[in-house]
Amino acid sequence: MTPNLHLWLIPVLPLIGAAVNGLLGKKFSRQTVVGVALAFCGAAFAMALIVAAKFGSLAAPHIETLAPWIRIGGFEADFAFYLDQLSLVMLLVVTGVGFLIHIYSVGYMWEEGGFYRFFSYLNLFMFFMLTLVLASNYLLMFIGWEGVGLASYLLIGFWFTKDSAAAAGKKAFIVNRIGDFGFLIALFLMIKHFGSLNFAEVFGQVANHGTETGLFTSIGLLLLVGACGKSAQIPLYVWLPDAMEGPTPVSALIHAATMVTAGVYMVARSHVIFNRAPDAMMAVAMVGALTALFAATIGICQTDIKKVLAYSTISQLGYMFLGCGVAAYSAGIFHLMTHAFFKGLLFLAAGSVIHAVGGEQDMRKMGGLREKIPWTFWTMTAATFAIAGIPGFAGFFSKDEILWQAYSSPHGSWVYWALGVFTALLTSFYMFRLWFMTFFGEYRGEAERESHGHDHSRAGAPAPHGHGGIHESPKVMLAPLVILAVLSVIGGWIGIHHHFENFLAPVFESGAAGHAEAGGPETLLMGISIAAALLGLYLAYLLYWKRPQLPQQIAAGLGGFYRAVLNKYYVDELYATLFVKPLIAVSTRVFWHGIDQNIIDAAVDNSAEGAREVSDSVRRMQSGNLRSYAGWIAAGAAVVIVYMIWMGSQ
Amino acid sequence: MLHLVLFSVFGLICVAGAVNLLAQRHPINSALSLVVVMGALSAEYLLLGAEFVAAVQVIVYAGAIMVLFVFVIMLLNAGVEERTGGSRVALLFGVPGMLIGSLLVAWVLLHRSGTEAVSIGALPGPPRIIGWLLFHDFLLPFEVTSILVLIAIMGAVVLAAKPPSAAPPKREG
Amino acid sequence: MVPLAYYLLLGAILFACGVTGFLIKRNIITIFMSIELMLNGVNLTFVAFAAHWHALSGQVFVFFVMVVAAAEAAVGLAIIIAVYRTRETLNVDQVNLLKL
Amino acid sequence: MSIGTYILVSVIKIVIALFVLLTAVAYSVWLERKVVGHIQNRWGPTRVGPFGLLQPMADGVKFLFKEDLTPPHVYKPLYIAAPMIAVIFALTSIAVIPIGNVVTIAGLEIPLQITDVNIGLLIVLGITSLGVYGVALAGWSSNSKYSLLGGLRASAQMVSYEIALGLSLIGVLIMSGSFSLRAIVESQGGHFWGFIPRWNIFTGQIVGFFIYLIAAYAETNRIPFDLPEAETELVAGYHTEYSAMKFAMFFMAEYANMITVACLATLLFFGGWHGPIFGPAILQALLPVFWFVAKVFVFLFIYIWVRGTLPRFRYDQLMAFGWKFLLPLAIANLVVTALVVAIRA
Repeated sequence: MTPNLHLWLIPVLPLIGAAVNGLLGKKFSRQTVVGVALAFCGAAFAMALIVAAKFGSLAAPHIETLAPWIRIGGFEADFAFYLDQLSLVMLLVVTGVGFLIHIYSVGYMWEEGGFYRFFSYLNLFMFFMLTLVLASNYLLMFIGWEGVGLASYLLIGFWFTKDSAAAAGKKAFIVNRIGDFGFLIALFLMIKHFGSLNFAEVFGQVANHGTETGLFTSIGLLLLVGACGKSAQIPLYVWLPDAMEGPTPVSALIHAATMVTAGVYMVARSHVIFNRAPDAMMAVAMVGALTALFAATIGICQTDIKKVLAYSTISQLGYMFLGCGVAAYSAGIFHLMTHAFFKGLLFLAAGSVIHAVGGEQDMRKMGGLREKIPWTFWTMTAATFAIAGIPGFAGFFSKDEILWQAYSSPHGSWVYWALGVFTALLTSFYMFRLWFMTFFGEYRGEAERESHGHDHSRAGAPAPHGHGGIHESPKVMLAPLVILAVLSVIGGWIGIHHHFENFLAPVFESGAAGHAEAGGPETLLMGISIAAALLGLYLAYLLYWKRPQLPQQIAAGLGGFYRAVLNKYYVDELYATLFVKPLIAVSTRVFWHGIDQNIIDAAVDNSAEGAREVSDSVRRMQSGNLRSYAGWIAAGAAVVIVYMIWMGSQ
Repeated sequence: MLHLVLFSVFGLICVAGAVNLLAQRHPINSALSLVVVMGALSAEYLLLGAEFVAAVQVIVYAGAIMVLFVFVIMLLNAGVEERTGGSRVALLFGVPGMLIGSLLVAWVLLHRSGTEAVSIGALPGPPRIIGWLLFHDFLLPFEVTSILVLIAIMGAVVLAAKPPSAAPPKREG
Repeated sequence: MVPLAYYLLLGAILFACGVTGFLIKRNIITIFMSIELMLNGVNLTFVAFAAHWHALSGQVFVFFVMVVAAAEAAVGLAIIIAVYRTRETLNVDQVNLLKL
Repeated sequence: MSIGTYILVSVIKIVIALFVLLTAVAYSVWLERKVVGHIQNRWGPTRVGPFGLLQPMADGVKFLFKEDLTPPHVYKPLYIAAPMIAVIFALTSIAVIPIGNVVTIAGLEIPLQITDVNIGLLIVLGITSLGVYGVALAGWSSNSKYSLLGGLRASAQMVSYEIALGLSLIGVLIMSGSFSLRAIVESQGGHFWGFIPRWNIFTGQIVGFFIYLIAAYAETNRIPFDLPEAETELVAGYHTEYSAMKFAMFFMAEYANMITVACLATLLFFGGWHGPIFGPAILQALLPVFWFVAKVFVFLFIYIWVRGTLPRFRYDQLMAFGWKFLLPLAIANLVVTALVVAIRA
């Protein structure tokens, strides 16, 4: 008899918070809203910690069924929760980082309208994300998957009066739908071939199947499509940079730390299938590697601090996919975790910077902030070092693990490794570029604004503060920064001696021991990646500290290529030309004018018209005269009697 | 023989009353004809042995429901029926339909149903057993009917009560 | 000894008279009374069948019919009073606004 | 008993009953005038015969010979039929009322009752409920506003109080378990502890009795419920336009109804003909009848007494009292009785 951990409470607690704030929050004071939101989110975190504490004594995987959901014939999908090492890690990351970001949001959003709405959405997101993570079957996972998309849509469009925010929300939703389409078809395939969506049953059947490439490859590729949508990989990454229209804590929580990693989690969860579909796996690795490189190059030229971080996120997600693609799932998850720490921190710190300079997001108008906001500076520094892969910081361990696996894994190759290292160089470069531009040199913004709002104030929704000038953020925002900074530093240490990998080993059924003694090449490769990171640091130092006029010269020298990179390779324009415009044209001509107006509307109109014409002739029956009605009834009764007698005489 | 005579006498009274109901132009005469029909029917029930039904028929139908009709006729001071242009539908379809229907039913009753006779006082319906049936086999219908009556009472009160605003009744064209 | 069919026939005649009354009478109260006549015709068949089949349920049904008739009379007469109050007529041929 | 004897005995009983009833009606009018006279500190009739005992005869003769006026604009068929309806239904109900035990005369067992049917009580109720037609039709057919108001009042009042009346009787029915009046009386035989008679009024139906009495006063249009004929408001109510023998019929109907009500009260609540029986055989045969008549007389006296004492209700008070007080009380009485009987069973 396994103990009942009441896993269902973990997702449901934030749901209650969301419901309370969403339904009643309008009447609440801000303090009450905060109390409700933090209490339920914190309770979920506490539950997660309790579960983690008891985890050692459990037989993993631990499955708890709350209630039956769909039971049709042999097909069963229940409200059931699945706890193993993988979901435990995700659970802790989601609740922990989520809780910190909730705290941060209190300070960040305090002045905003729709305060209760924000926290209601945030809690709703937590509910769906936890459902996704804890689901014991693909269908429930899909609910969470769709739900986080919904929460993401709502939060990107939080300032829905702003056109760009509303458009970004729609874009995120629609692009995600394309991915969900692939995911859904994968689910249908599973139902058709395995008759179930429960992880245990599906994986059990897959394991017995041996290598049947066709089916598994299609399922794997379709799952990859889904993951690409959710995790912003090529070709479906375009929504993520736009999603920065949302409030910064949202960017941190949803579009950096948790939701976008759902794709990675899903691929890792489905590793049984991918392991038997080498082609699909190769696709994962290639998508990951290319996305990492591609997004990193764009990141170099961005000037919006949040956009840089957004492309950096895409790039880092590419790393995770690369890790999964070479069957180094635990490395991918490891990077997922450390990334959640340092990227969450980067966004929060960026939010703090934006907060400090009064809503400005353009790095060219910052500079020299080191002295003025020291807490933000130091935490940001920790995160930058972590993402750049400076040894000792969290990012180093996880990224290095991925690079090593990319080279050494049976599925890997030196090409992946080379791309990875080059990307690491670029990452280091653009992160330090951000660092130097923001914190060093002279302040280039307008001097001492009288009042400032947040990042949306440009859209004409100013939220004036009573105090002017560049200033440090309140403590409630700094505390999460500090905690995450500590985690960004030490979070990677659990990867030393493959502790983390060994912890996850039961899930991924892979022997971690094989890598332990391969000391020689690993050290060499590690050295190269460290060198790449340091080179990036040096280049950034050279270009943005020592000789600030140099970037313009280089840009001028590169000419067209620079413009292409600055404009994100014209991908959005390409998509607009290739897909959006034809789609709109087809929809307008065929579906709207053709089918909707000429067939559907016409059918409705004509049937209405026909009904009216028939009624015109029949309505004389309804004369309003009681006795006429009685006459009709009598005549009808006579017909019935005649019929019955006739039938009886047969 | 006696049975048949009694049946015929009361049956004729019934039919005469019913026809008189149709023939009379003043509603109060029709109402009294209906009372006569009900009284005669009560006698028919007695012939069938349903003494309790007969008594209740007199008390409820003749003694209460029809009093209500008479009361309303008096209250509204209903006069002789007007001869207005009737409904052609009622005459063209209704009456022939009714005639066809009744003739067919009569034909079927006389030719198709067996010739089993019902003896006088065939099935005594003592109140005790009827009450037992009502409160055991028909308990649910009984309770539902009681709710129906309650609703009807409230509905009647609401409908017949004068509207609170003592506005004069609207005269519509 | 009277054949069952006679009782049924009597009931049918009463019912037919009721229907006819509904069709030809103009006074709304008389029309209402025609309905009562129909109900009475039906009641007679109930009692006759009860005697024929030796099942007292038939008589029980008569009580239900009576109760429903009483409820119907109460509500119906109230409606008639309400109609009379607004239309000042009892002639159904003139109460014909509900059309088209 | 052969069919011939049966018919003969029945006819004799009917003749006797009618004669007794009509005489009783006539003399209850005399009684009323006399008693009310004394209550009002007058003598009442004294001129015709000793103590005015021949006054009813004189009244009858007068009614017979007065001109029978028929006002114009009345609806004649019903105007003529209404008093007949009233008096016929009033007199008919006596048919099922037993006035004593079964007696043996000339070897024939003869019940002192015109006919004993096992739904006797229901028949009485049915016939009295039809009696309202006489009043209502009289009011309507007279084509006079006073009459019409009287008729309207009568029909509404009688329909309303009939419910309370019926419900108050059901308590008795539950106790005795029969609709037959004879069986009901027989169920009240015997005594508690040797001296308290086992009448229904002493076995828990005292509330039912008073409900019955009040509702019955309303049913018979007697003070304090004589709204249909309230002379201060409506001249004479439904019989304003009547004169001579037709008026006399209404009078007879009213007093016959009073007697019926008194008989029913006696039968249902006061043990009918039960009372101390003693003496020789002939006395033993006659005493039950005596007790019955004595009890009925007491009730008639109370009727008159109430008339001489109480004022008249207002119409809305009458309705409110009937629906809001009497009816719930009757229902409560019914429920309690049913519970007690069910628990005892």
